[in-house]
Amino acid sequence: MIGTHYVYWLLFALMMIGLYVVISHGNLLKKLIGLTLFQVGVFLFFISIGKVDGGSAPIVSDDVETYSHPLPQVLILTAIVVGVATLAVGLGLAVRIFETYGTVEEEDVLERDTTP
Amino acid sequence: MIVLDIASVVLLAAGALFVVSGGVGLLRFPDFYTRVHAAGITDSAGAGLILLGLLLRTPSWETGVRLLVIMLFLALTGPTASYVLAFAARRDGVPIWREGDPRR
Amino acid sequence: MTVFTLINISLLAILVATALTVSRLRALYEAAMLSALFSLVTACLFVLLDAVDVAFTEAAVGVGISTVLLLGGLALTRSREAVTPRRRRLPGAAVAILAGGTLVYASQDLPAFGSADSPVQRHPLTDTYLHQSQEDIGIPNTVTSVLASYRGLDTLGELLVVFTAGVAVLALLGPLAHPVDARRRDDLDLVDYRVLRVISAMLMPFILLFALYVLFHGDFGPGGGFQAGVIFAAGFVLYGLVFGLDKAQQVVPRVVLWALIPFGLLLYLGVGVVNMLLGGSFLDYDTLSSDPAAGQHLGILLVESAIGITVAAVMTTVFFSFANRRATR
Amino acid sequence: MIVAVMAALLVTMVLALARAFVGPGRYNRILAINMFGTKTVLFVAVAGFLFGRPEFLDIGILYALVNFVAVVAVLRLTHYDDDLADDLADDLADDLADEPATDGEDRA
Repeated sequence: MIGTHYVYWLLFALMMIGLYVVISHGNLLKKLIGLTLFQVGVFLFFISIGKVDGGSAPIVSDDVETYSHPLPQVLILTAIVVGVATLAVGLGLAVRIFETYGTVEEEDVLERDTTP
Repeated sequence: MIVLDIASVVLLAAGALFVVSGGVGLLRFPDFYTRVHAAGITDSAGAGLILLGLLLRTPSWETGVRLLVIMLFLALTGPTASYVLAFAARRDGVPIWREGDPRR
Repeated sequence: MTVFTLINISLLAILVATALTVSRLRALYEAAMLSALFSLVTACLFVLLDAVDVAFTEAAVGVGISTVLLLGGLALTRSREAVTPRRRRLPGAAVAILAGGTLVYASQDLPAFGSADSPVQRHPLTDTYLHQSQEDIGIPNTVTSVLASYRGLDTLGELLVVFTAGVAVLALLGPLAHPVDARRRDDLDLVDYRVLRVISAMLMPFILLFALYVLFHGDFGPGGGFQAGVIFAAGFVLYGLVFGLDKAQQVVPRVVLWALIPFGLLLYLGVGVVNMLLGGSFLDYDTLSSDPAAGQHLGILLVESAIGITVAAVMTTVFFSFANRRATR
Repeated sequence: MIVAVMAALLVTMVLALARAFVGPGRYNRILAINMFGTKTVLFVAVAGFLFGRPEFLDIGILYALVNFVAVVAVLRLTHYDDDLADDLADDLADDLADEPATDGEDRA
């Protein structure tokens, strides 16, 4: 079990570190960094499922027999670019929140909203 | 062919030695400026020797060209980055270590 | 223990250690720098796991773009995080442990890592993508053929998301978002660094040439529209960082960039519509030429170029929006 | 031989990583990250030869380039940090206010 599943477990640990940062930390920018960590864990998980022992990159060549699966790679390739695009939107929102409230700490923002 | 193999092994070994010693230096040297020197060694000498060693083993000329391009890029960007970093650190007043100071 | 396993474990350990450190650092500039290191390690792992195209994208995006954006965002806000109070740690830790435990429990049903007879590998599509594609489309890089041809509609959707994100950032931070304050800050142009300027000026043509090479070589090796677009953007970012925003915006005026954002998307849609007009179905490139394989080549080239244009324009616009915000605030 | 080079690279990566974690300060970290970046270039090159498909060296070219962009970005964008003094004062206030409430283990 350990010999065959260690990759998945380490990647789950990575995802959970990201999830913890997203939930526990109050700073909006730190949350975005945590989201990136989580995201990378998911990306690596997808790619590791497509990997074959002794396989090679799915670029066809005469002297290669086994290839890893190309489909997860396609999905993740586009997801990475979409990920950075959403990161940019998140950062834009954080910057606007800072300009309006003078802080990017979640609790301070909430406090400002609830006290008239 | 055997000459090429031996030359390649020698170059790779020398490169690996430079890389590791630079890494140790990065960790052990007392201040930022000396560490720039250690990191510079791995970027220029270490990387250059390893890439040269690999160049002697290339199966095709296309791979060789790519290795040469990587060497060119590293030779341009590595020293520039070291220089700019040291320059900026000096301007920001990162202190210089002298004999007898504590490590930082 | 094979060599592969050892390298894999070391890289994964480095990755988890970096993630832990990033999560504990309260100085956010440092955290952002370490996240650049994080994505370098990720890219290495992608190479190791045979995903060369993904490694290409991750390196360009993770190090070249998202680090720059994070640093730019931090420069506009606070770069120091408040201490996380204890009462907030518990819920996060509880959720993380519960979710992690569930995942580990569920992972017992996963096929062994690297096994060749897992459902993923045995699915009939695998054969289609790896072998049939050589006759259908005839390009060696199966990732490109799946991305641009077999799953062209999916990729169109992804491009639409990138487009929307670009528009959203423009709406949030662009010049229309709020009236520009006339007081300009002194732009710190790295002017003192002559070596840096000379070297960057020397590198610029190579970067753009390399981006074009990546775009057109995507059929045969790692590369394609997404990667090329991001490399173009990284080139412009470097130019803007070294020579100042004003100069960068003289080279690529904002209006041109704004026009290019929808242009790529429309080109992609246009290829699909032309296919329909020629009697095929949407994004069926066979119709573009009398020889289906040649049609596929042409279609993939057009679509990849369209992706490259939109991605490059969006990424550059986003960077300029953040940087301009700083200059005018 | 190539395996030995790979081992040397991994060891160096760990050493650079330690420096990036310890710091102190931005410059030490960015130096370590820059060095880590060149090691990844070499990693890609060596891994290509190790696993028998050295034709994917394009990635190495990209790493060399992007690494440079990251260094320039850090220098340029953190120079902007003219409220560094402000930050430090703030940090001190944080420490004073929160020290009793936290166990201090989250300050890496």
